[in-house]
Amino acid sequence: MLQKAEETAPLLAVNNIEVIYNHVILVLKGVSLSVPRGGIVAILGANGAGKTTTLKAISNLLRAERGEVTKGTIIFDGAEIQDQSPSDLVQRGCIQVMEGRHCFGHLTIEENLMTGAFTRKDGRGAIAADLEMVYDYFPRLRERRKSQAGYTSGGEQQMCAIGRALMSRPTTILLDEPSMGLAPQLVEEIFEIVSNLNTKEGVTFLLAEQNTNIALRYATYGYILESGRVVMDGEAKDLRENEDVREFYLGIGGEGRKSFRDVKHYKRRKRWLA
Amino acid sequence: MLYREAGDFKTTYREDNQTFPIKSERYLFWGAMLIAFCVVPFFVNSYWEKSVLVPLLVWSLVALGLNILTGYCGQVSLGTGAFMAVGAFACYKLMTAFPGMSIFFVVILSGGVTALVGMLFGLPSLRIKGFYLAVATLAAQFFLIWVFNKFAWFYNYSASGQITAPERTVFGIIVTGPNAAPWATYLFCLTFLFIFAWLARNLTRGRIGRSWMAIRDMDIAAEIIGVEPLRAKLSAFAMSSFFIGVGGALFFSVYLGAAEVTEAFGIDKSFLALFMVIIGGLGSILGSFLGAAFLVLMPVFLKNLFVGSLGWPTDVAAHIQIMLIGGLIIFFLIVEPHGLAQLWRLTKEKLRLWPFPY
Amino acid sequence: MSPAILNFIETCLNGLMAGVMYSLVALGFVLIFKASGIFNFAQGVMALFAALTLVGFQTGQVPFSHLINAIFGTDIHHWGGGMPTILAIVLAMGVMVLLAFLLERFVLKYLVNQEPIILFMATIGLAYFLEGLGDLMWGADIKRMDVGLPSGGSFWWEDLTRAWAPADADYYGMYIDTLDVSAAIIAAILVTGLTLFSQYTATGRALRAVADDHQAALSVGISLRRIWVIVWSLAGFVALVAGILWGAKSGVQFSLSLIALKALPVLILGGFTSIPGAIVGGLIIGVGEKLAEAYVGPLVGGAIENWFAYMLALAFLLFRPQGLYGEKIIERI
Amino acid sequence: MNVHMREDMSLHSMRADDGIAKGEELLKVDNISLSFGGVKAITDISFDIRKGEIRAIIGPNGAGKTSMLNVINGFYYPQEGTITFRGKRRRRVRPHETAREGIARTFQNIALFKGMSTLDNIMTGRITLQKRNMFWHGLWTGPAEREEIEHREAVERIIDFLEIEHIRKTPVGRLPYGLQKRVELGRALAAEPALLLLDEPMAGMNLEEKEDMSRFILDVNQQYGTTIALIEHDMGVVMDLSDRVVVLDYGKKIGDGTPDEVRNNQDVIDAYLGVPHEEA
Amino acid sequence: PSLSYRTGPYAPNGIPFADGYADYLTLINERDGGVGGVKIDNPECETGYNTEKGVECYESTKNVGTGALIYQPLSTGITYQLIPKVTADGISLHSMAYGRTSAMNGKVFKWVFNYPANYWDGATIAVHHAADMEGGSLEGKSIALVYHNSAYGKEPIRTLEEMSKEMGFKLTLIPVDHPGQEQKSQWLQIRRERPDYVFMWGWGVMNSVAIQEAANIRYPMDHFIGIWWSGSEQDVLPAGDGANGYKSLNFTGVGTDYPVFDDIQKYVVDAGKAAGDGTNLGTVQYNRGMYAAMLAVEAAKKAQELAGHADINAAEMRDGMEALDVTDATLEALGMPGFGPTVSVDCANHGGSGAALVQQWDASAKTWNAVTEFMPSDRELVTKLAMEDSEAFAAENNIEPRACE
Ligand SMILES: Nc1ncnc2c1ncn2[C@@H]1O[C@H](COP(=O)(O)OP(=O)(O)OP(=O)(O)O)[C@@H](O)[C@H]1O
Ligand SMILES: Nc1ncnc2c1ncn2[C@@H]1O[C@H](COP(=O)(O)OP(=O)(O)OP(=O)(O)O)[C@@H](O)[C@H]1O
Ligand SMILES: [Mg+2]
Ligand SMILES: [Mg+2]
Repeated sequence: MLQKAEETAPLLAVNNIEVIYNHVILVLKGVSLSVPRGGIVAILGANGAGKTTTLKAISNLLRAERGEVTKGTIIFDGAEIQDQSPSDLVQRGCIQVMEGRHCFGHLTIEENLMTGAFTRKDGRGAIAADLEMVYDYFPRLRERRKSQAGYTSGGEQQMCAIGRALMSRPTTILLDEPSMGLAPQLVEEIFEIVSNLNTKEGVTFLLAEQNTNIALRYATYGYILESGRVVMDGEAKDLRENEDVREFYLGIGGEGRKSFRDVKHYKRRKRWLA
Repeated sequence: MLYREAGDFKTTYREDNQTFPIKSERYLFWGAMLIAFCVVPFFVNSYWEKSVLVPLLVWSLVALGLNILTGYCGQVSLGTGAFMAVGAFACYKLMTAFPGMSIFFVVILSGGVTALVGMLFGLPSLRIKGFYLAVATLAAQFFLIWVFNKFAWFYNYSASGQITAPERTVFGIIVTGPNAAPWATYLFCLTFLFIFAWLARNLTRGRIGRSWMAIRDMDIAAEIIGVEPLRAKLSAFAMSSFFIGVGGALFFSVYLGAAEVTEAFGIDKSFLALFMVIIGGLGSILGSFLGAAFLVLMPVFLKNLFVGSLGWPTDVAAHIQIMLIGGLIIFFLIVEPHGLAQLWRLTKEKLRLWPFPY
Repeated sequence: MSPAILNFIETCLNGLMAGVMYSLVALGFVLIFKASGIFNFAQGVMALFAALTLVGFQTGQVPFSHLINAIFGTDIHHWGGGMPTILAIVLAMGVMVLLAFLLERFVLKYLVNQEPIILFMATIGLAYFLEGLGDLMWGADIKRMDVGLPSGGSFWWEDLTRAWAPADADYYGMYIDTLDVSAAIIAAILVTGLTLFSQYTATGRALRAVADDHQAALSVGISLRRIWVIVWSLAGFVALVAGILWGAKSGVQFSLSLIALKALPVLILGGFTSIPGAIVGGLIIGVGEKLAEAYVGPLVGGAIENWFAYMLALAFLLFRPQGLYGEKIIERI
Repeated sequence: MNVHMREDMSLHSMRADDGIAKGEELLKVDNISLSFGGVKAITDISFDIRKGEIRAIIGPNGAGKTSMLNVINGFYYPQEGTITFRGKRRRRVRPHETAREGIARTFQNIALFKGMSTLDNIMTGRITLQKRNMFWHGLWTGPAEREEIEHREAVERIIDFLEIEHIRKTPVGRLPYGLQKRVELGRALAAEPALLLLDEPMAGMNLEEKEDMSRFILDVNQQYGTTIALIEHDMGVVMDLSDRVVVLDYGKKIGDGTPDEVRNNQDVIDAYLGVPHEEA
Repeated sequence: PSLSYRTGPYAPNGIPFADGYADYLTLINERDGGVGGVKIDNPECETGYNTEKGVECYESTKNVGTGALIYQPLSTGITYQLIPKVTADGISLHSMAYGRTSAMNGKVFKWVFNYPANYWDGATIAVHHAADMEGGSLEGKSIALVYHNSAYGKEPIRTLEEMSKEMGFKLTLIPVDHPGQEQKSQWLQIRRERPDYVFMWGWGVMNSVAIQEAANIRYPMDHFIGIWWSGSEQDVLPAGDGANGYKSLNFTGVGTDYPVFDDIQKYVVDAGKAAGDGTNLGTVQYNRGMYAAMLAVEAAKKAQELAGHADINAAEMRDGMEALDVTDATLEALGMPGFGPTVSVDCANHGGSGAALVQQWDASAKTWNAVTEFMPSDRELVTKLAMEDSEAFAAENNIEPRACE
């Protein structure tokens, strides 16, 4: 299944990385994945599987959490990037939208968006145009542009975080749970934006998502992580057809979608053991 | 494997709530206590007493107190020096006003007086937070020191403004004044520390401690959960001041023997105590001891190393020593921002995994 | 006007001037706090260090001479001749930039995303380190700071104001220290410049972002390294200015670092994050404490300035917990 | 190991008992308006929550759902309107007082106490139920210890119930998002509330975890009769679990009724659901 | 041992003193081969002017070698700390012109010496000097006391209050809080009230700021008189020319115009054995340190004489100190004629003669010049006050004063 990804030299390749927090907690136990140029790749997996950790390892934000990559390599655009600073990466076009929003609470929404353009050198005009673009995507933000981000609602903050990343005109976006806390309508919209950017501007996406259903609808390729290991990967459409995935991630058992009222009492999980 | 907890299972919640849940740790602790109470007193001389042990014990007590406030309840305070002064002056006034009272109760009462004063100065914490509060506590620091310096009643109108601890006894054993035997002052302080460490442990492991920590970690959420901020904060201020007051009383009566308020309880004491709890580990009882030990012993050690062993001129040695202490503080923070206590925990975790790296 | 009123005005005026001097120190705190959320305890020591370095260069001292002498048994202290003040200032500034650089490289880099109190502690470590280093480099003796700023009471002003009082009154005119006047001018320039910088440049915005959330700032591509070097250099520059002015007032020696304590009430009154706040806070504190000392002090035995400043600031905080101009503390759940 | 809830292991010993029969009004919100400076977060909203039901609050982002919960537990003071809880009208209370009256909640942006372990976090939930004062705690041995153990037992039941035994002693800061949400639920449950407010309890969870969470919520509701108000963006969950739904939009109420009514309400579809909710 | 402080806020004063003390002892060792053939061991211990470190220093040095003979604690705070301790340990403490003034009462303070002068002596001398300048009477004049708001600064208040009653001058008290960098209010007050004299009990940075401020308000500097701890080069240099004419008390000679300095240059500095870099010679604090060392050496000589052997112990040292009698002839013989006041100590009086001189700063030459001879203090008054205080201390601490004779 991996062959296809290897044919075109991947834009981003993660080779067998291990991540340790605090020198003692081993979280990733050899994760490899590759993201082709112009692709949308989804990382799926349960809570604590290590999705966020993987993304942070790529964008080099681990150090700030006292974590480190102890093994393996990460190659972006032909160069090893473990030793680069996150800002170098952003300059090279790879930006991360962090899980849990992380807006700058004391800055207004508009200032928050403007920080996204920090690394840009293409003049005020272009930045202003992009600002308009973000506001067009998220009209709600335009209404709240002068509010301090700390006081806005959870969903507004999430939009702000995504808009902020868009402001840097990235070529690659690492999206960590973009749908979290957003109204269903907006979730659709966000994924529309993703696919738009992807097709029109060739932006590459790597996204960690709990909403498997929608993620697999838009992604081209998917990886499933369980406790720090990749247990399965494949074309999105293949994954959608997979029995296990259907049962555990899409909730479609043999007899179609179950109501949440009817799920079994305390069923044991099935784990893929790698 | 040096350190194991495997095979040490708890069957009751009571056992699980123990201070030292792991057997080997428990033995280690009681062993250490045995040595501290029964062996050390026979060997302590006045140098060890006055330069190392008593300051260590007293500062541990103070650090413990500050840790309750700053480490457990999250209220950064820079008024420690002044609260120590309250303890010291309360102690002095009580000693001189009631010469017959046992010094033990005098010290406890001094703590009580300090607790009241601490609560008073803790009131602003209901509105003021973080570093704003830290700086605001300096108001207490400067104001109280000014009061003790200003009103001669506090130092019994002595011409010099100094207070000198008269000789007092416990069970007929002299513990204050110049004629106190090293072992006596040592044991006196150790007893206090032991009692108070136990008290601190009890307070922090139950409901009270949790309400403090909840306020520290997220005060709004804590309030919504049902923690009453007024009570939690004021009780932390009171308890912390109580400890610090007792520490101040011992500091003056047992350790220094004489003190002048501006010099003995200046703002540098406030900072020193804060260093101790941060270096040792915020929100950790063990950390209070480690921090106090680090900051009391390190200078003595460095001094003896440089001047005593290497024979450097005292001033060069002193300058380098200051630099080194600064450097070490930074170094430890880089290695483990959560203090020596956390370092110790991580070491244990590593030992547990030993010989595997993780 | 009666002398009593004139005296009152004089007290206020001098309070304002004293306040400006405090503000100069407070500014350094604000800069760093605003830019990284760090409460920089070392600001006072940085002022001392900057001043020591400046004087050292100016008078041509050999750094570390004491240590060198102790180790090699030599006897050197000056390398002969000093250097022009301007050059010395530039060099001292260079040292402060170097310091900022080293600091980022060896300390701050490892403390990204730590809690504020941890960073605070690190700056305390830094304060110790610099204190020892300053003494070791330049010696602990007291030095005279002379960069050619005028000082002493202004005759012109004294004569002018004497005429305001009735001719028969026992009045000598108002006093104002010319050094303070220069300080006020310098402070005004500094504050304007820094405010413009932080309000209207992308870097200024980035500074505030970093203060809010290190990790998020990293994630949008703000280079913490660059930001930190910039602000610590700026803070070094402010420290140098404060060091020059305070040094001219009281000589350059260890106690210079204690001026930080005078700046703290100013800081909380004005708000940790506001540059204009530092000035306004300074003025309020300055006037407040001078008036208190002059009119309340005699009633209670004097020397109340120190705690009064803190109490005044505390009183303001009870109404505005974030200081006059500080950013509101966000409370939302 | 399959944990079964034994009926006698009651989580709820008190509070549920307040003379209000199931199905009667537990909480009533009348004409609440709330604004911040120029921003109107809530405009003239009224609804009620009946004892024993699961009440969902939905609406687009920034509609004022979280603000509504904040008003209910006293964190925000509405400019207008009143709230009646268990028959008592109130306008201004401190949040810790509402907690004492039996309202517990979870938060949208997880608000766990990061420095504490899971166990301690959940124990904190019982703070309003513990009575021993500082003196006894200082002594520990005796009443305080007895009380602690008593409450510990209750908490252990909750831990069992939520299947988080293995992380009992882990500092919560290290837990993955989903588990943190679960711990937060545990903390709220520990208070044995009469009314439980859940703010997006399932955000950031995958299907399996949502199923688990749904189970927990239903169990709490069914076995102990705890009334629940929940905010959620996953329509599947909302429609399946809730008895009645309120829909907010821009601070206004645009719908209120059973899931089916709401699902077919045109206003709601326009403002929130977009396309009619698709199954799977 | 000498407890020195070469770091911290007061280092500028501490360094030259410690140098002077050490250099003189080195001189004795190098030139004379010690006292009576016994080399002096002077372990130095850095206190940073900090009480706890002082205690640590005391404890760490008191048993060095055969045991410490005498302590020079160099800080009022540490002195107070050590008074009970040395009494218990039986080691003499010499707090030269600082520390507890009432320690001059040897009946109560057997082990503590504070000759040649104390603060109260200083206060009376300053007043007398002012009176001399006014032609004998201070009636109707006003004196402002600018003091460090601490125990030390408050020392002269009692004395001055007594004297103001006696001599009819008006006394204004102006405290300055530690550290004293900002004294605008105080000097505005002085400027308005125009006291005829300003006395200063300052320390550290407070001194230089005060002198600077005084110059700024153009206060006549020769009417501004500081205690000896406010009168070193370090205090006046930062004020530059403005400090010209400022006066302070001192109890040693100034400058290097004494034969003994040749010896120090020869045996100590040129031999590379100086404690400092040799540039401090002749400064106020250096000379003071030397003087203190000289007194210690003389006391040791006396002690050897009394004990009849060279290897004296602490108790014998104390006897020597109590029998100390430094006359002009002694000073002459030591190569320091007129360097300090004569000192004669007895059982009851541990305070020496109490004499001091007034020196004045010459800013252009950057030197201090003595403007008076050593002036005696108002011993009667001082003794009276000291008795009151020491008796209170004795009562509080259950000390039975010695009989003496
Ligand atoms: N700072 C940290 N220190 C220690 N352990 C951590 C830290 N951050 C994460 N972990 C651990 O790493 C593991 C993986 O966490 P991660 O956040 O990457 O999971 P995730 O797949 O993103 O989960 P979720 O879906 O809940 O976001 C978890 O078990 C977590 O406990
Ligand atoms: N303390 C406050 N200060 C200013 N504005 C606020 C405050 N609290 C809420 N708001 C504003 O009120 C509106 C409603 O916010 P609320 O958090 O209730 O939305 P929500 O319905 O929970 O949205 P989401 O689904 O995105 O969480 C938002 O626009 C928000 O910006
Ligand atoms: Mg994640
Ligand atoms: Mg919300």
